[in-house]
Formats: sequence, C-alpha cells, structure tokens
Amino acid sequence: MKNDQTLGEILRDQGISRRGFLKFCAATASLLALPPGSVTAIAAALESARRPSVIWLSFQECTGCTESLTRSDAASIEDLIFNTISLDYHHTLQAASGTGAEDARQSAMKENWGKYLLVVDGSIPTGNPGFSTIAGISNVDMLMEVAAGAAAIVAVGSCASFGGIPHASPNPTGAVSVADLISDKPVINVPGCPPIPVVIAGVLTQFLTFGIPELDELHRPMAFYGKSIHDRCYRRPFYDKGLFAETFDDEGARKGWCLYKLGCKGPTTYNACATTKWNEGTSFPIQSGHPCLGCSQPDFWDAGGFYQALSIPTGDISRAAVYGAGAGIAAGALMGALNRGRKSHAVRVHKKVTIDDLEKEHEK
Amino acid sequence: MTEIRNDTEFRQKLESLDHARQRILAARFVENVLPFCNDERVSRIVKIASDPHASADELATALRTAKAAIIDSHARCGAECDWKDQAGYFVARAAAAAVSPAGQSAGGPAWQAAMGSRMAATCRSIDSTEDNAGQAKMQQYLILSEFLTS
Amino acid sequence: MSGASLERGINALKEQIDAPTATFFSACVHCGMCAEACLFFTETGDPKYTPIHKLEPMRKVWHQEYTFWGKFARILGLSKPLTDAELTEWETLVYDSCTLCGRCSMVCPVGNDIAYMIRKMREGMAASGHAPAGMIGATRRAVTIGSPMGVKLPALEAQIRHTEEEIGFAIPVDVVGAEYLCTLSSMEIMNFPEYIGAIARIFHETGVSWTISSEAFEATNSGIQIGVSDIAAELVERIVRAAEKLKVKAVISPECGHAYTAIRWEGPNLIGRPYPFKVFHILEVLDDLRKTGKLHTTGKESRRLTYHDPCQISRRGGVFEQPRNLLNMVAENFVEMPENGIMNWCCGAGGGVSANERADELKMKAFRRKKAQLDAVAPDAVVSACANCRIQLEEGLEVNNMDIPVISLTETIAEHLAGETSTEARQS
Amino acid sequence: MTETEFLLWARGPAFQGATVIFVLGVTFRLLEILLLGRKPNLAEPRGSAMLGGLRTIVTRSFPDAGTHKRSAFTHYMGYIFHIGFFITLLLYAPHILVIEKAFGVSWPALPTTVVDATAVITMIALIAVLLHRLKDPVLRFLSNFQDYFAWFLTILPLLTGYIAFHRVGLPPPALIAIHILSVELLMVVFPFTKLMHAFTLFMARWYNGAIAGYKGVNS
Repeated sequence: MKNDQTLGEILRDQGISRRGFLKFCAATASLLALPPGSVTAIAAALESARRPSVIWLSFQECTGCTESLTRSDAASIEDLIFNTISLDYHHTLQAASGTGAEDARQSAMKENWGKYLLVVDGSIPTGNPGFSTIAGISNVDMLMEVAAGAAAIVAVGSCASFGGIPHASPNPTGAVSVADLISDKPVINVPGCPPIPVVIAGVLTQFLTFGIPELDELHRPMAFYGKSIHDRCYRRPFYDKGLFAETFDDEGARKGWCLYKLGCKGPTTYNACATTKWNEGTSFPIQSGHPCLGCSQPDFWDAGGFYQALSIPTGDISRAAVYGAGAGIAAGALMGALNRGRKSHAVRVHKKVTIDDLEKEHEK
Repeated sequence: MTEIRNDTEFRQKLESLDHARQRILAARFVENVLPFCNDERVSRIVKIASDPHASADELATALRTAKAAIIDSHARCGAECDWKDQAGYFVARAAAAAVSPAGQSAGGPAWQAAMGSRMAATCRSIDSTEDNAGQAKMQQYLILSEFLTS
Repeated sequence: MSGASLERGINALKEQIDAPTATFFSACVHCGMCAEACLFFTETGDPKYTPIHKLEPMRKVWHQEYTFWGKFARILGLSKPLTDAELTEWETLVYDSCTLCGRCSMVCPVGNDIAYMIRKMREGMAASGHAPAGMIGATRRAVTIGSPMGVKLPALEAQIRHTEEEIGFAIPVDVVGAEYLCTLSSMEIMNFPEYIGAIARIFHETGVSWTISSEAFEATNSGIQIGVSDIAAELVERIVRAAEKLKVKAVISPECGHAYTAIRWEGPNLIGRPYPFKVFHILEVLDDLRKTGKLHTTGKESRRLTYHDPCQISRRGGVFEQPRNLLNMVAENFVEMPENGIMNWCCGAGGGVSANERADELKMKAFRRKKAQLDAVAPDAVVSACANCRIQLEEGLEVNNMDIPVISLTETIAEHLAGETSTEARQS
Repeated sequence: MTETEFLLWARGPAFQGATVIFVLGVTFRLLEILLLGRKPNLAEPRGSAMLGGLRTIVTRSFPDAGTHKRSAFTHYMGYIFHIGFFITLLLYAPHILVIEKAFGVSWPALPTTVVDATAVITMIALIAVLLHRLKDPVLRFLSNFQDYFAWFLTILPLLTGYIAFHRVGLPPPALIAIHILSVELLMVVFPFTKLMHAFTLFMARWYNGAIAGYKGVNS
C-alpha cells in the first residue's frame, strides 16, 4: 500500500474506468441529496484526496459494525474505497497482531499526527479498566491516546455513539459512548445496531469530500439521520388510515398493515432504513414484518420493550387504580363520617326559629 | 211602587233593562256607597256613568281610569289588610262595572255594580259593628223600585 | 339569647346542605346559562342576578364545612369565613331578585336545581336576620292572626255571607265528613272573593261534598317563602289538624302558587309524617271532574285567550296539563304563549317578592319578560290560576298601559257552567 | 436524564402515581359529597323519581329551542370541544393502546389524520370559549382563577399532543413525555376543580330529574 498515491491513481490501478468512478460519485451525490452539479466536485475531491490514514479502534463491541462494514458476501465500490484508504489499524481485519500491530498503529499516528481519522466502534468501559483492554492498554487510555492526534472521530454503531447494549441497565461495566469522553475533537455518531453499510461509506465519503457534515443534536449526519423511519415508511398510509396489524400473523400483518400496535418505534427513530434499506435495498425490518426497534436512538434497549408502543404506560395502571380507589374510599368514608357528624351536630343545636327570631337582637 | 222581594227578582228586573238605563242605575248604586271610597277619580267616573248622554269614548276613558283606580286600591300581597281601604277597592270595581261596555261580564253592568257596592258595604262592616251589607241591599231595592216607577 | 344571629344562620345552612347541594356546587362550571333563564337578569342585564351567584354564601359554607380542601384552605386562612356584611349584601339577591320560579334549574346544563338551593339558603338568611321587612311582617301576621294579610275569621264569614246571597245557596263551613277541605289564600278572600262563589257553584253543580274550615282557612305559607321551616311546619300543621278533625279525604289548595308547593310537596316533610289525606290543586279537582264527566260547560269564550302558568303550579308543582284541558272546554280561541307550560316565564312577583316593598321597582322591570311574551301573542285576556300572579299581571299591564283583563281559570269555568245553578238558569 | 429515560419516567412511575391520585381524589370527592345524604320525601309522589332522574341525565343535553337561542354560542362551542376532546382521547390509535394496556379493553380507531384535524378544531373551540369567558359580562363576573386554570389544564394535553404528533421542536421521546406529563397534571388536579363535573354532572342531573319527576315534571 503506497501512501503517496491519490485515490484517483489507485482506482485506475485497480481497473476502475473514469466512467465507473463518476457513476459512483453521482450515486453518492444523489444519496447525500446533493445537487447534480456537485458530482464533478465529489469526483475532483475524491480523486485528489490523499489516502487518509484511518485508525479503527474496537472496544466493547460485538463486531457487528465491522461485519456490516465489510459485508464479506459481495465486493463493491465501498469495499474498494476501504482498500484504498489507508486503514492502518483494525485489529479484526489486519493481518498483524501483537506488538507488530501496535507498532503499526504508533507509526501511523506519528506520520499522520493531527490528520488521521479515528474510527471507533464499541463502548468504552469506565467502571474498571480491566473489563476491556487491547494489548494490555485499557480502552479509555487507548482512546485518549489515539484521539489526541485525530483530525476527527467517527463513532460507528450505537455502542460507540450512545453506549449501546453494554450501556443498557444495569450497565455493569460503566460503559460510555465516545462523545461522553471526547469533547475537544469533532465526533460524528453513526448509530445503528449495526448501522447500514452504505451509511458508513456515505458518512466517510462525505467527510473526505466536505469535512464534518451537518449534524443533528445527537451528532448524527443529517443526510442519513435527518428523517424518521415513520416519515419515510411505505406503510405510513395504513397508519394514517388507522389500519394496524394486531398480532404477528393476523390478517393485518399479512396485508402489510402498519406495525404500530406491535411496538414499532418508527415514529421516534431517525435513520435511513426506510429509504436506503439493507442488503442493497432488498428490505428493512418493517418491510419484513417486524416492528422497528429504534436501534439508532439512545437507550433503545431500555425503552420499555420492543413489542410495546413507545407511549403506553409501563407500570400496572389497573393496580394503581385499585390502590387509588381503596385509599379514596377509606379517606372518603372518613370525611363522610366527619361531615355527617358535623351536620347532625348542627341539627342537634338547632334552636326553633319563631317569629321573634327573624330580626337581629339590636334591630328588634 | 213595584215590590222587590229577593235577589232573583232584583237581578231579573235589572237584566231586563237596556244597557243605557242599566248604566244609570249602576251609577246610582255606586253613588250610594261612594263615601266608602276616598279616590276622587271614582266620583268623576260615577258622574259620567250617570250622564245618559255620555259619549262612547268618554265612557272608555272613564273605564280606563276606573281600572287604574282598581289597581291602585287593591290590597298588596302580604301587607296588613285594611278593610276600609278594601271597601274603596270594591267601590272602584263597581264603578268600573258601571262604565264597562255591554256583554263584558255575566249579569250586566247594573247587577255587577250592585254586587260590587254590596261587597264594599260588607268590607266596611267587617271591622265595624253595624251591618252595612244588609242596609245596602235594601237601599238597592229602593233605588231600583224608585227608578222603575219614575 | 333569642333573636337572629350570624351563628344561627350559618348553623341553619349547615343543616340544610345535603348531598344534592354538595353535588350541585361540585358540578357548576360557571357557564352563565342560568343567567339567560332568569328574568331578573334578562330584563336588567346586571350580571349580579346570575342565579348561581345568588348562592355564593351557602357555597362558601359548604366548601369550608363539608370539603377537605375547603376546610384546609380555611385553616390556612386562604378563604375567609362568612360575614354578616356578606349576608346583608346578598339579601337583595336571594329575596328581591328571586321568585323561586325554578327556570334556572330547568336550563342548567349540568343539572343544578338552583331553586332547590335558594329555598335552602333562605333558611340561613332568615335565621341570621336577613329576611326582608315586608316578609317578616307577613310571616308574623300569618302566625299570630292566621293570615299573612291579617284576614280574620269574621272577615271571611262576611265574604261567605255575601257570596251566599249572590249564588243563592249555603257554603259549607266546618262540615265533618266532607270529601274535600277547601283552603283559600288571603289574596283571594280580599281581592278576588268571586273565587269562593266560583268553587261553590262548581261543587254545587257537580255534587261534590266540600267544606271550609273556620280554624284553618288560610292556604298560603309565608314560612317557605321567607325560609323558616319551623314556622312553615306550624302553618301546615294547622291545616293538617283541621283536615284530620273534619275527617276529609283530601285538601284542596286554591288558586295560589306557593300554597300548593307548601301543602302538597313540602308539607309532609315539614311536619315529618305523610298525610292521612290527599292534596290537590283546585285545577286538579276540576280536571278530574271533567274527566269523570261530572263537569259540563256551555258556550265558548270567543275572546283570544292565553294562559299564564304560575311557576309553583306548573314547573315546580306538576299541574300543567289540567289548565289546558279545562281551557279547551271553554275557549275556542286559546293560544299558547311562546315558552309555556313547564318552561314558562315567571310573572316576577312570586316567592315573596310581592310582599317585599324593597323589590317593587325590580319586580316591575322583571315583568317586561312577561310583557314580551304577551306582545308576541296579543291576547284579548290572560287566564291564570294564582291570585298573586293576577295582581302582578294587572299591575304590570297597567304600568305598561296594556288593556288586557286578567281572569281566573276557575271563575271562567264557573261562568260557563251548564247546570241549573249557572247565571242564565237562575232566572227560573 | 436522556429523553428516553425522561419518557420512561413519564409513562412509568409518573403515570402510575397520577392514576393513584386521580382515582383517590375522585373517589374521595364523590364520597365526601354523597355521604352528606338526603332526606326521604314523604309527600305522595305523582311520578317516578328514578325514571325522572335517568331521563334528565339524557334530555338535559338537548336544551329546548328558547334556551338554545339564548346561549347558542355556549352550546355549539361546548359541544364541539367536548365531543372533539373525547374523539381525540378515545378514538386515536395510540390512546386506545394506552387504554388497552391499562384496562385490557380495545376498540377500532379513527384514521389518525381525522383525529389530528379534530384536535385542531377542539383547540379552536376551546380558545373561542376562553375569549367568550373573557368578553361576556356574566362570564367575566362569574369566572375565578379556577375557571381559567381548568381551561388551561384542558387545552394543554391537546396542544402538547398535537406538537408530539407532528414532532416539532424537541426529539419525539421528549415531546411525548411532555404530553404525558400534561395529562398527568390534568389527572392530579382534576378532582379538586370544576373538572369534577365530568362525574358530578350525572349525579346533579339525576337529582334534578328526580326532584322534578317525583312531581310529574320532565325537567
């Protein structure tokens, strides 16, 4: 891997025609909802982009994000991009291991100090450093060390973005997200469990060409996380008409009606599943008949059950009502008794009103 | 001097008279009990009633004043009753009957005026000892018989 | 310590407040619709005459005495206890501007029976010395003399003698074992004695056995108007004793509004026991005679007649079909006022307002509501069945110089009696 | 406290607490009222009090022509916002899910866009009612703090619900949480304000109808 070649030169070495490359840039431009005119800008930027050095740190993660990233099942342009960027450290993908791997990381950092891109997946345990280490170095220390020289950090997956499953209560390892620890460097969250492959590639492309993309309040690129699943869901008309599947295999489910009643978190989940879909646009959870879990939202594991709507009570309301009624009856009976006592007292002390009692003492 | 023995006969003779003469007779009956009423409007009404040539609208205005006199003199609900004032109220009603047009009430103006006057006399006698009611009836018989013979 | 006092007033209110009262105060949503049903508001436009507002003092006693929140607020000093000054201010609202007509109770969307509560609030007002002078005088006379206007037995006997002469047969007095005991209201005895002749002739014609009691001829009950149940019970007790002594089967309430409410509906609850006899309004008796075919009338009034429903008889009493049945017997041109029957508009003088001089001006203003109804119908005469309504209608029409005679339904029926004792037949 | 935790708290313990206070408060107030009791009527009845009462509960919702003409505005606006409020509450799919989760009963829902429109109409009617309460001399004279506070308590859930539905401003979980909190505020204060008329109305109408029915009058 020669570091000084530009992306354009490398692609041509791989036999990618100029047209093929421009087609990829057009696809990405449309994906990012950029105007057609920007295709040439993307092409120029990509072509001349120095091969960025990328250090990929994996902490408390299930490698799902990496799996989604590499999608070993089919080679694709995204694949080639990753071949062309200088992925200097990825302890799952790289051949080296042990001190060799660490030396490669140290040298990459030294050479590209301040310019390399740090990609993190997995959450960082702060409970006890021993929970998760690489080469004897705790994730926290390694993150701090590598982040110091990074130009920007991309947190891939819900674990790195919001803490993910390790962070789910009771969060035994004290797992936190990247943004919880790093505040001096720009952090781009690419949540999802896992995120959509094309979204990861899209974010990196957008970063390479335009730098830090526009982010929402959860630091997620607006290009992919600006709209909720609900807004783009093909079943939305059923929701509007009030046609819902009541159970997983009932008539409504088979007719593809809205899965809101089965706990779909589409309305409160912001991601690109409904548009870009998964596995090259084959399908996405709702299309396959399963409610969206809201995996790109913080704490979606603890959001009160995947198969319950987000806005329904979690506690036992009828029991609460029974307790309320019981207490109410007891207190009410007491107050009622007090009232009756007070009233019968008034009746007892009643002095018969005669015609001499119709005027006040002095007026008589 | 035809003798009138009882009210049935008294009423028959009154109802047999034509409206104008009944009115004059009614005026006489009311005049008889006029002292019981201190509302001078009533005495004016009696004068108009007793005038055989009184015009229709004179009678109509008299009737309206009579009605006003009735309203002003009737006993107020819940107020302490004063039978002397109440006598005045019935004199006013008798006067109103005298000047009311034909067919207004059963028995005709003369009979109504007679009854009203007798009621006025009854009211006067309530708080006092003498029996005005009986005298009023006899006087009415006398007035009628004098009227019939004249 | 005799005499009225704030403490006795508040105690009276505490006695009167019951589940319906508490429900009503908890249901009122301040929607203002009761104002639109009250002629004292519609004819003056003054918001203070809004019916529910007239109950504010009692609402405060309820809130402070019978609710947790109210008691708590009072302990914290957030709500001040009722003062005598407040009751003084409310006198003109609870008495002068309310005839207990109950129209507000018919329109309240949440169903508050506001008249039911005004009747109760007056118990507190009277016991604390806030009843109007005129009504106190009338009540005193009712208890001491037997009639709110001071009509004594000799006066009634004189009226009876006069009527006997007029109708030509005797009027039964103190007849033991008669079927009906007839009571009379002072207003009738004084202003409309023809009523006595009318019922005498009707009962004579239809062969009804009846009597008047010399011990309890007075039907009215100023106790329920002023709001003193103790006195009201005493007045009712007199009639009950007389009825029991004369062993009558039923007592007839005359052409008077509140007398019917007092003897028919409140009486048994006032004296604490059901009657051993029935109670009817005179119109109920007449209609019954009509239904059983005993009552025959001839000739029809050609004049355009309309009927004014006295509130205590129709809306608060339930006697509203009978007058129509009777009127249709004797009137060919009977036309209903807009909003009649149980939704009629009050004449403005009931519930003791006519006995309260302070309310005279307001009473005449309130009459304009009835004037509007009469303008809409333009009758030749107004028929009604309450002496107090008749006086108010006569005065109101006079003040508005409308020349419409006001006649009694019972007297009109009597005039049209078909039998031998009617005026035409008497010649024989 | 992230939005999700905020929402979890709002729809969890907070909603349970509000339910307890609501049911406790209403039961307490109803007993506080009913246990005052009522004297039996010794007069001879002409009609049936029970039937009269039940009858008035229904008929009092349909005023006669004269009464209607005199308070047409109050009638129309009152009907619109009450019916609108209940449609929004009872015929909107997510609400039905809440009821189903709480009490196990469920029924079909209206299309969500229809409910959304109804909520808007309801809010407009409520605002109209407020303006009327401020302008009309009788209403301005009668109204106290509680009237305006009850109005606020009623429109708040509609407003926050509308915002949550359209996901404007804050992230949706926060909006839903705020909406649920506004409902809880309504539930907690409900028993101690005139909102109790939702329950006492039926008792009051029954008493009214019974008192009149006993005397043979359909009130």
